[in-house]
Amino acid sequence: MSTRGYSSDEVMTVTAARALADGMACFVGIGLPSTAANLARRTHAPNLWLVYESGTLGARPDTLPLSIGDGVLAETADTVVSVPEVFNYWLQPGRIDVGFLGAAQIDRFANINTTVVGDYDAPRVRLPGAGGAPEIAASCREVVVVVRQSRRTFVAAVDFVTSVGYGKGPGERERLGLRGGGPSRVITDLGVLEPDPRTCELTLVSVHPGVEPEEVRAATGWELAVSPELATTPEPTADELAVLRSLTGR
Amino acid sequence: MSTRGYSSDEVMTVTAARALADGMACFVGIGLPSTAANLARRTHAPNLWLVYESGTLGARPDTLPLSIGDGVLAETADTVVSVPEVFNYWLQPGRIDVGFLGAAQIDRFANINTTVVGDYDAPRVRLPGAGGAPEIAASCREVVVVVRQSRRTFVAAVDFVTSVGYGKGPGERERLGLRGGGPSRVITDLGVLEPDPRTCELTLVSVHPGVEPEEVRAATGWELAVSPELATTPEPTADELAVLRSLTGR
Amino acid sequence: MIVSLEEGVRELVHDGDTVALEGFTHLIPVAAGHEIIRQRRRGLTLVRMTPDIVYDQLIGAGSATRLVFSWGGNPGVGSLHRFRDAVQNAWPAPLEIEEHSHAGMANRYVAGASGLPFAVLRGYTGTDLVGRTANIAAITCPFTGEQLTAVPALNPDVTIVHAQRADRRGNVQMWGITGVQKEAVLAARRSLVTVEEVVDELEPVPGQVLLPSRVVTAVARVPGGAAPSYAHGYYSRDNDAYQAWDPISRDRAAFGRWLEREVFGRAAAAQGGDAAR
Amino acid sequence: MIVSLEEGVRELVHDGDTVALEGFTHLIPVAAGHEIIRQRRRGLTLVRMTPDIVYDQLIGAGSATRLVFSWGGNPGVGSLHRFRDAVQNAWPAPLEIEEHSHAGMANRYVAGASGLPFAVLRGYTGTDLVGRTANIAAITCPFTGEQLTAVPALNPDVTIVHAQRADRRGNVQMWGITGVQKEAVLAARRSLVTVEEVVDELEPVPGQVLLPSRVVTAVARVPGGAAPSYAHGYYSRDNDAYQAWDPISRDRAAFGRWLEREVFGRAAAAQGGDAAR
Repeated sequence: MSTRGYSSDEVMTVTAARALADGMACFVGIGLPSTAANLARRTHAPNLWLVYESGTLGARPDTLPLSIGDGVLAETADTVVSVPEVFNYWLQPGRIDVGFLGAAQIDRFANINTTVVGDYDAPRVRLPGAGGAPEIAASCREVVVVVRQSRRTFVAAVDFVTSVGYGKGPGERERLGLRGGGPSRVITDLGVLEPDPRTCELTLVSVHPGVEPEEVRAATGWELAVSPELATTPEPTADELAVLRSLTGR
Repeated sequence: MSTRGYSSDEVMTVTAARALADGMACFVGIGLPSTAANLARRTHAPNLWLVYESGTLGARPDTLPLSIGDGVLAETADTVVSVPEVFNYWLQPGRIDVGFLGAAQIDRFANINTTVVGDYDAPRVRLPGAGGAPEIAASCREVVVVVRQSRRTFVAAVDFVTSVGYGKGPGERERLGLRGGGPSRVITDLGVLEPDPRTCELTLVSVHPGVEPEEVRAATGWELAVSPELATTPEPTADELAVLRSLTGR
Repeated sequence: MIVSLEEGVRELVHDGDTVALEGFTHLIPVAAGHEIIRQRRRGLTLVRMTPDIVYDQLIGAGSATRLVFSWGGNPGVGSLHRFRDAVQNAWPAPLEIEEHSHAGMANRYVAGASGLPFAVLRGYTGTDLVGRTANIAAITCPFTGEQLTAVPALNPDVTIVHAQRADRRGNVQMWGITGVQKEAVLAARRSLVTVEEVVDELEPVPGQVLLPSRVVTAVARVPGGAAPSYAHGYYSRDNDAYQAWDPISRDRAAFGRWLEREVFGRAAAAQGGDAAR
Repeated sequence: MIVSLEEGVRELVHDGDTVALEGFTHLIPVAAGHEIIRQRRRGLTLVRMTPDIVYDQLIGAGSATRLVFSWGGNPGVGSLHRFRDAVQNAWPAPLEIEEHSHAGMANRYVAGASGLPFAVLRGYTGTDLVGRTANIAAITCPFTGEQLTAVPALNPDVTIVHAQRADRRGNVQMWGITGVQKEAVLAARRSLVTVEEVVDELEPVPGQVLLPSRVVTAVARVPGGAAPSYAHGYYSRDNDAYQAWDPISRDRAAFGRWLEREVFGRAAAAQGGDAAR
């Protein structure tokens, strides 16, 4: 908790929640994305339609689920469908507005690695793997990545492309035939990055209150571009912080 | 109703019912097949597992359904699944022991036509079409055809192959990659025909009580082979007739 | 979201559209079919696995120029004579047909619902259905080399189904035999659902299919809108009406009189409810 | 049909088998996994979309030589350290892995359940998963020319799932989040279902999946058999147990002590019920 009255994780989560407009269909991973999505639903987006890969459509959990398959998701959902159905009938045809993803590594073109650090056949760190992420990244109208920023995580090129952002740059999503729009922003504990419309390279567009652009550049494993219109992230409101803390039990 | 105390349709239906062993999974079309299957379930095969293409698995109708989608089927079933599921998860993988089919035309190799009489593009009679029959004929372990016998129906070659029996003869099902065994018998109001194990040609193996082989040959549009061990169909029992009549309301 | 039947058909069904009115014996959207006739839509491609008497009526009324189907009959009775007359005699207009098996049609809807261009099945092999349409093709398994059959996705411009209930937000609930309706709605660009009731809360029912409101374009309250088919938990199938259809269907003049009396002679609201009720 | 857990595993799971213990956070067949360890099965190919702590335990115990999966972690906690140790250090034995996305694995089960050799999806394109296994291939739509992805069917030798209830004939009923269990059972050559209760009649429940007895090889009554995961309507997830697994999993010696105490130190019957209860 900084002297500002909120932590860097809190401003990250609040900023991620604000990325969700009311009425959107949102494919939610567990952890930071789930917290942000549920915060949005409790504040400005009461009709946010949450889809979890366990098959719960329209879940309205009253407590924060601890896994993507919590009972509270099934109990509060409009309906529960099978796992094949959530992927085939809901994600694949492009019915989801926004996918929320995390990352172990992310590179300058917003490609995501959650598979291995190091060589695939002799990994330094074996990570959990793909899960739903490759098709979330491919099929949602847009993707929002929520991840803490450091040189370990923000690397020039990921060791393994688990989920495609903009591949090697402009035009690659189209060449691959990916139908979703790709990552629209990356929200970290330091600021917000967006792909440059021309180069697709992640560019710092906003720093959180009290964060210097140099801090963000230092936490990035490539020469991070900074937007000429660099903004400062609006502070979390008291209401947002209160709801967030009631959710996380802090 | 003959002087024998039962009609030719009744002996046909009773004989068809006897083709079903207890515990079998049976894919049932409406009409004669459904009557026969439900008769079997009420007599010697109480654990016959009836599957209707409407998605009712394990239906135990207390009255004879009038269509393949009657409410009584849903109410008495073990479970009701979607139409894609009944075809993809139940029929296609070969989980059904016996398929019961009718026919508008059937030929010497037990190919079935329910599509058109005459030329496809200028039909003399436009029939309902394929429905579930092509895949029932392809995928069930065996197929039993129940159809009234006449020269109009029993033709040397069908005008349109809606459902494959033995195609043009021995080895054709294997060449086509069909996994089910094909028609094991054709039960009519005159007798029972079975494919010759060598030639695959339908052969008269049994005549119903009081029916002469010549009558059957006269009702067949090709030179019908007659088994050297031609049998006479066992008569319907009083119990079978009583149950059948209670089902059909006669 | 909640509209009258007249408004729903007017807004969502256009001349020349590909329209699926689905239902597998149960929950057939008959009132909606009659409203399409009443609004004199033309040039429709009608799609359905099991076209029955309401499709016979649409074809006889001249609404359709094309039919995509797998089994066209009067269930438990016999043939569809308006369908026959169109195919055999081009009356009242030529009817182009594309026919499949049930397994093929069901998988075409599944592909449509899944955002895929085609589906794979074991089907059609050796039948004369192959070659009758460009919409059946061979496909080879890239792992085993085995040859199977591919059919293209079906994506109707509009799918119409009937259901037991909807809530005021447009979530739809059906149960009993639910056929291929979920896939047909998910595959469509637009959807219209007629329902027996609009309720505040959809109490869960065993065996239910729930269509979330975001895949439902409009809901119209039409009590009895599936008759003479049935709505599980509401009313039974009117088997006599299916029997009675046979002589009407066999005769062009009798059909014409039926059409004037039962369809054009009635307002949409008289055949079921509307939003105001 | 109704057997003890010990008997079910003995009869249905053999050395070298391909075994899927499925469950998506909910209804994970943990007791059955422990019984496999207790019976010292070897050379298994373990299959599961979401291998979690019971797979970590099976791997650490040396039951598996191969893992086919899409996400291997301790949900809500972090990584699986026995799995990591096997992949990174070949301890206690080398573990060959084949990894997919969830969408790919789900469709592999669907193909397996459908009697098809492969499934088609929009997936994997552009990722480094392509090329890591021969089990991802390109396929071209015969109608549109579009290129998509094919994955081969999964047909385990045996699938094991946990469910709320079975009746005495072996029909199985589960509800809540039912994941990919239906497909995993239908795809398998044999199946073993552990249940909370065996009842005379299965009262229908909204959202239920019913597995007809003819696709269920054996049922074992194992109350609590999904713990520390949960059984909707019976008991909740023991989140503390998932947290507690992390330090045990990180340390080979701690894991060894856990294994002796919690698995080998108990009889099958002590971990759940048996047929006699």
